[in-house]
Amino acid sequence: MRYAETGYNLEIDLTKGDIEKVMTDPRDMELYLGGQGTAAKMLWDRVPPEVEPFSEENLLIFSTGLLHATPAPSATRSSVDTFSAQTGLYSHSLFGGFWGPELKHAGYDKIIFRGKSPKLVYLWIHNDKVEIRDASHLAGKGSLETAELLKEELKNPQVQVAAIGLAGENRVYMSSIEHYNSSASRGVGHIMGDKRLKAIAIRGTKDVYVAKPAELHEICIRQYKDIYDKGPSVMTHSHDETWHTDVFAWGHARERRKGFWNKELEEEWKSVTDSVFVRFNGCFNCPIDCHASISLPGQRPYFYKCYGKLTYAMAAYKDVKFNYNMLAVTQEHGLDSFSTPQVLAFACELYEAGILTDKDLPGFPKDSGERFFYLVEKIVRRDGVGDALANGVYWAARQIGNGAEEYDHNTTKKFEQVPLKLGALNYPYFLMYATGEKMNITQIEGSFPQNPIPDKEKRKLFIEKWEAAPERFKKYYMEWEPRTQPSIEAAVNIVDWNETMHYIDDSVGVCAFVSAFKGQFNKSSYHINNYPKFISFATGLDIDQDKLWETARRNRTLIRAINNRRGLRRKDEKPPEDHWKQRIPEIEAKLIDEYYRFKGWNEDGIPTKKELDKLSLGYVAEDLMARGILTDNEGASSKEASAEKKE
Amino acid sequence: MVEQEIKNKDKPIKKVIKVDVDKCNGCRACEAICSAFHAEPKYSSTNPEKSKIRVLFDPIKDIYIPVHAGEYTEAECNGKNVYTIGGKQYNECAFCRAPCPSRDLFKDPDSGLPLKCDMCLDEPPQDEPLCVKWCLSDALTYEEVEDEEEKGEAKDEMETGLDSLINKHGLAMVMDSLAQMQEEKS
Amino acid sequence: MKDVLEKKTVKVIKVNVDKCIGCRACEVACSAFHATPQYSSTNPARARIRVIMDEFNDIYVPIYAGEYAKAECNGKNVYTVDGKTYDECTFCRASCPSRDYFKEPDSGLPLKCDMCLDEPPLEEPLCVQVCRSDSLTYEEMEEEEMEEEEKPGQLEIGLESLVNKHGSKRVMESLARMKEERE
Amino acid sequence: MRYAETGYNLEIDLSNGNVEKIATDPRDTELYMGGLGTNAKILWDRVPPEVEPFSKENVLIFSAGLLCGTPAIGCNRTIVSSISPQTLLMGYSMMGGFFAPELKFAGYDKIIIRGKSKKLVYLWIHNDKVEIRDAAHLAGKGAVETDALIKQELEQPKAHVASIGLAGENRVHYASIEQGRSSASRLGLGAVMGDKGLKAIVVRGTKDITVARPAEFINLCDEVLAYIQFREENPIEGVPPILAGLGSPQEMQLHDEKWHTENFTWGNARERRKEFWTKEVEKKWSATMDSVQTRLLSCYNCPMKCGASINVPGLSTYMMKCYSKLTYTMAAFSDLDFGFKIVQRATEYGVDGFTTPQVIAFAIECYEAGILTDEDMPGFPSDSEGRFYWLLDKIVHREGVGDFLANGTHWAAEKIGNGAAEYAHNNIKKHEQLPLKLGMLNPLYFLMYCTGEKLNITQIEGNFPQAPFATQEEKEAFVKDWHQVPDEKFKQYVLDWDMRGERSIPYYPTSQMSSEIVDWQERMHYIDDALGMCAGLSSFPLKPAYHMHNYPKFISAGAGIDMDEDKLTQAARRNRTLIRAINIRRGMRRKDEKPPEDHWRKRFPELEKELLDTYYAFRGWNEDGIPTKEYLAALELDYVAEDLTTRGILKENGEKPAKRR
Repeated sequence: MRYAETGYNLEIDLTKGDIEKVMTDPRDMELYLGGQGTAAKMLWDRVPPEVEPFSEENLLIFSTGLLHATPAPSATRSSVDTFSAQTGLYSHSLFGGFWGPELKHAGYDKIIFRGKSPKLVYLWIHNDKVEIRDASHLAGKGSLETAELLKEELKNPQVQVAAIGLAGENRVYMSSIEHYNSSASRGVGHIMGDKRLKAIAIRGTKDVYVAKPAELHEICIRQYKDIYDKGPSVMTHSHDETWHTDVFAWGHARERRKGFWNKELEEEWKSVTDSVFVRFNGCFNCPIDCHASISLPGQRPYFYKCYGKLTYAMAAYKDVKFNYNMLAVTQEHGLDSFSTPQVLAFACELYEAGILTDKDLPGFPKDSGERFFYLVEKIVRRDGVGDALANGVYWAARQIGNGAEEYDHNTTKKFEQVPLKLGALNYPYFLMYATGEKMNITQIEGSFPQNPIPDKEKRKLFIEKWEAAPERFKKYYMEWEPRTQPSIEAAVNIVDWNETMHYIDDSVGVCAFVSAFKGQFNKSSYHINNYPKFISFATGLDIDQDKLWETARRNRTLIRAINNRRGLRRKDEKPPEDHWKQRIPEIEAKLIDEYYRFKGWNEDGIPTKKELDKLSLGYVAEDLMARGILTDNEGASSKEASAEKKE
Repeated sequence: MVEQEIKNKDKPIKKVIKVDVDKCNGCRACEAICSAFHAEPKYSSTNPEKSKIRVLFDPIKDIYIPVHAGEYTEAECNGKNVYTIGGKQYNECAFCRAPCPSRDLFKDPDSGLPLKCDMCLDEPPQDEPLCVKWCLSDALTYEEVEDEEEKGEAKDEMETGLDSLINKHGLAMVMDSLAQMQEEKS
Repeated sequence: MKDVLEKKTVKVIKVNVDKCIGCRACEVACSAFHATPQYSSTNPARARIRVIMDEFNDIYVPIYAGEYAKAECNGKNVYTVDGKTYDECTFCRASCPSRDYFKEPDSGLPLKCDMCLDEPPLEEPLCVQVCRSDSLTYEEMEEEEMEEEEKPGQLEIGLESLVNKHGSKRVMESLARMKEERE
Repeated sequence: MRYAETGYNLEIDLSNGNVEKIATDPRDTELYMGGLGTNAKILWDRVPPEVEPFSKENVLIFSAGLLCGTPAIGCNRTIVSSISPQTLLMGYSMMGGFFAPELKFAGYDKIIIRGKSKKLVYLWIHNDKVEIRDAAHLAGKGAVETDALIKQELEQPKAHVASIGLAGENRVHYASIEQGRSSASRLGLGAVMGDKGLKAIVVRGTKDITVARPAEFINLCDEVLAYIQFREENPIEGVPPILAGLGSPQEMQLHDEKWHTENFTWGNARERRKEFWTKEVEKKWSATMDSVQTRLLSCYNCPMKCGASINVPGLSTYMMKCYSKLTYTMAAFSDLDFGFKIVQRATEYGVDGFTTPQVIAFAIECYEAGILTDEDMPGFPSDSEGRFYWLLDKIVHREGVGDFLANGTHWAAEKIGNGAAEYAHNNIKKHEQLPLKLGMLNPLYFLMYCTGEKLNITQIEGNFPQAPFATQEEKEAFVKDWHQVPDEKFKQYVLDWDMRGERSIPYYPTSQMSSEIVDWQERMHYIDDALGMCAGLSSFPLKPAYHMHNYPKFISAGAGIDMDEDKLTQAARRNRTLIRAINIRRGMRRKDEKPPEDHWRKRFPELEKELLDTYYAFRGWNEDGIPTKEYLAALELDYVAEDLTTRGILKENGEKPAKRR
């Protein structure tokens, strides 16, 4: 009897049209839990570094989290894992909604795609009945439109659909996989498009079992209340945008506009929001409503994610109304609302600089807003210069050339970062930007506060209520004075904790917004102290805090190894040059050294054999050594290996 | 590629009465004509209480809902239906079409037998139910929907009636008193 | 005509569709509560409350299972309220042949909401407990009990009217048939 | 077996709490049909002229029409009849809604109320179960409020309630009887109900109403249904929108009020504002309309949507009748928003929407003329709207000057004296008329105003055009599909009727033609009122769904009486004459038959005399307006002739009227 997980994966070969239901090894759950963890294992085992992202051998894996479809609230995040054509590295994105739990009730933990379909298809899963069905009639259709059409075509309003839009079909690097009010936005949609897979539609009516029913129920009921009381994402609910408009940079991650926000604006933007707002909605079995249905006059309604509210507006120096209009278009096309606005702003900068001309952009409008709409249509069709821009800032800059590289100033490992430009170097953030495997800071940061509370008494109160934090972090926090940096040792621990929570969330499928991301506000309902209960009651695993922490470390290290195998080295681990005004090279170097040491990696950022064995990743060590990436005297890194690595 | 694999249940084109409560003007012509059509002999008498469609209305709350009778249910369900939609609270089991013990709707005032809408397909069948025909404000419209379902035995009025009697009084009693009635007659 | 027996206070689940955020926690909790052993499994398809959802038309209607109906009624329920059209028998609580709601996925047996009064009885149905947006509330309301128990003559009157309308022959026949069915 | 009607009346004596169910005489149905007709017979038989309106002996009758409760579309009127405290003549007023059909389904054609209850009561009719119940807890409650409270207390959401508000309880002479979306407003029948200590009547019925020849009857209904649809899709051309269709749904649907605001007078029936309706006003009023109107409403079994439920923020919801939309607005020289607000209060109080605004406007004029002073009206506000609310409250409470005003302009002027009579300038037979002031005398309207027993023009006029068409084409277009005319000659009248020249008003239509036209228009109303049909589908519109040709069929197939057009005409004239006789017996004479002096600027005394003479002659009345013995005999009203003769009102030879006061 398997608890929490179904014990089956669905293996789909799109080239041959093969469909297999494969039983999984229970031991993997103990080692990697599920979700991202077990997906990483699979990518390691089955996708050697030679495999190009756009090739039949690349895998696209949709994983439910370990706690999906158990009564544990807010376990909704499915994880999509593959190799990205943009970074050439491991790529990982998450989406909530209803899709993951539905997959589990259909009887599967994962869907693993390999190969490429000769023509556009979609996958229809109804419990044991699985079909690959023609999708030529859906070509070019919007992502939400597709969902609606499929529900009708399949005569089943309860079907849950994840689909790509035109952007995905055309392998745009910023393309997303959209599902209802959530999307896997960061660097996976283009692979789904490359496999000619338009959508996955699921209906499941099977039971999912848990090991310790009564105990689990008891803590879940309390958890519902706790999550509700700690409240939803303020980004959807609050009308005060001071923080975003002041702190984040406008345009192409260029300018900060302190004091931009005022009461009049708040009134004005609020009335705009009220005019298009339909209702708040939430994800499966989650009591908070971080999302909203938006309905623009004369257009199909769409559902926005907490974060997408201002990214286009700020990139285009426009207002919230523009943002709503932009989202209506980009969500149907299936575009990431973090990187897309930056690519658009980047293109506008190139035009201003004369690097892109009217020849490249015939009939390019004057107004920045109209320019965005213009560019989006070019990009999703890979039309003209849109073809270059569709590959993201890093590659576009190089394809366009003649000085465009200068304007690629906000990417890390070829990937667009959130538009932040700050003053003093921040130790933990430096490490997170430099070393994060997830590329996206919001998926790395979160448990430890970004700033200390100035008043010591208040800080004391804060840590007294801080049930999420292991003791040492309370100490670090108490010692941390405003306008100072935590000690290097503290910084390393902080990063480790932040990461650890995300790696747990992503393997059990819990939303970071009730866990890893909320710790800094003292509002995480799931944390290292109660997670073991939820996991062991649900799965029957005998797991405690230390074992859980170690599991997270295992997953994190495995993913690091996957990237090392694809050439990632220390030299790649740097935040955007201008992220902080003042940089301190020697401290930065020290931070990296300490962090690697703490992680059990060598100075080039490659896990040592010792560490790998300790984490029962011996097979990884063997492979890395066989490939000469690790040497027997595992201290030093393999010069050849890093030399090999060329752009 | 694999279309033929779609589960293919019989798909009768079914006609349904669509109800637009926003358009209802509360005139109850539907009740009048329904009771007349189902009278014996046809149209010989009118009595909204015998109508198989009823307008639930509460003018002060601006609630006007034409509901056509559905299948008889033996037991009352747990609790009444109370919905709040668009700020208005709908009581009285609004929207529920079942004649059931917990409401006096859709029961023949004389015999107490449950009433059920037959879409006026009773002889002579009408091209559209009369309540729809008489509803000039278009609160009721008769439209086709493609219907996918395994057929359930659609029961005729008499069986529903007998059924309800049996459930209320028990099979034995029904058989006895029927026998008795026969004797009295002969 | 209604005959009031006496007032009884019933507890009902009130549904506010304006407040529903569509999270379906009610389905999860319900299916877990009614699993055997209790809470040992979840499966919305087994839940006795379902959120009928059509996000594109902003339809979010939690509806809990009522009495089983043997036959499908004539035509589905389609209501338009405040400009929104509620389809697929949205407000019907019956488990019936013409829809797949409120049936055990494997046995196909009808499901009916028991307000969680099943052992051990809860003071408030679980769906209401987990519904933090107050779309579901559990409230007392007074309801006059219909007189359902034997009223003198009611049976005869009922039969009489059937016989008059359909002739005693038909009534006898189908009565006989129903007898068999029941045995 | 009785068809269409139930054959039973409910007799209630409120003095001794006696309740009887009385079988009626089928013969009366053949003679008077029902509704107003049989009401008149009962009043003639039981209420001698000596009886004061506010006395035990006065009878208050709620009657369903003959065809109410059958599938006949739009047949839902309750005809309320009694002796009016305002005119001291027979008062009959009607209401639509659901009351009459429900009463039929409960098993009764009429409720006849006599006597007075010592304390406030209400009547609860549930099929055979009839109770007189205490209403002490409802004293002073609003009419709509009362409706809701009673349904709640009886747990009868499907019951229908006719109730009075404070105005009725305080016997205000123009108090109405309210019933959801409609009311019996005219001539103070609410006051009579209040005088009898009856707060409300509640009905719930679940019995059958049977028709004689079902198949035939339903076909007639289908024809009417089809015609209504046709009319809606093809409005009559060349006439104002309000006259182009059926019923008066335009009132609530259309936002264009040009016709009312510019043709009717403002204030106390004084001023016409020709240029009033501008784009700005239309915009403002439309906005008001949309903001308060939640839904258009119909009465039982009628598609016409003449009412609407109105929800003014902060006030409780009420249902408005077509006509009361503008009366307060215009009397107060205010705007629509004010109208909607004050009507909410007026409806709860239960007062007539035609008379009340005029009484208030009258009082304001008297105040401005110094006839009423601050002593009479301490704390009288300065703004017109404030004054309306102030006076409305005073009137229904009968406080101070309100006590006079509560009796209507005629009696109030008499009480107030010192020239106030000048300002009560818009009455006929002591009853406030519509606020219309026109130029050239119109012979048709002259006759209707003078001789109509209903005292309310909208219940007399109808099927014949109000004015000639401009061109021959328009005339021909109009008469082309005019199948409703009882006689082809009426088409010729329209064709020959010109805007100016010798075939124009006042001399055309000739007095003979005018008499015929008025007879036709009245006839339709008397039939409607007997059958319970809403005038909106029959006697009021130019091209109605019901008319002289299909009515006989409806009655035959419905009630099983074999009826033809002649017999129907006879029956209508019988009822009309019987009511005239009742009023004659109460002292009404030719001298009373005159329109307001200032109704037309141009008057023609000889012509007017000729018109009256001709009309009386046409009717078979003597020159003092009293039906002759012969004529009464011809209408099988010999018993009336006898009584009038014994009272010396008719001489043996029947001709010369008795000249005595």
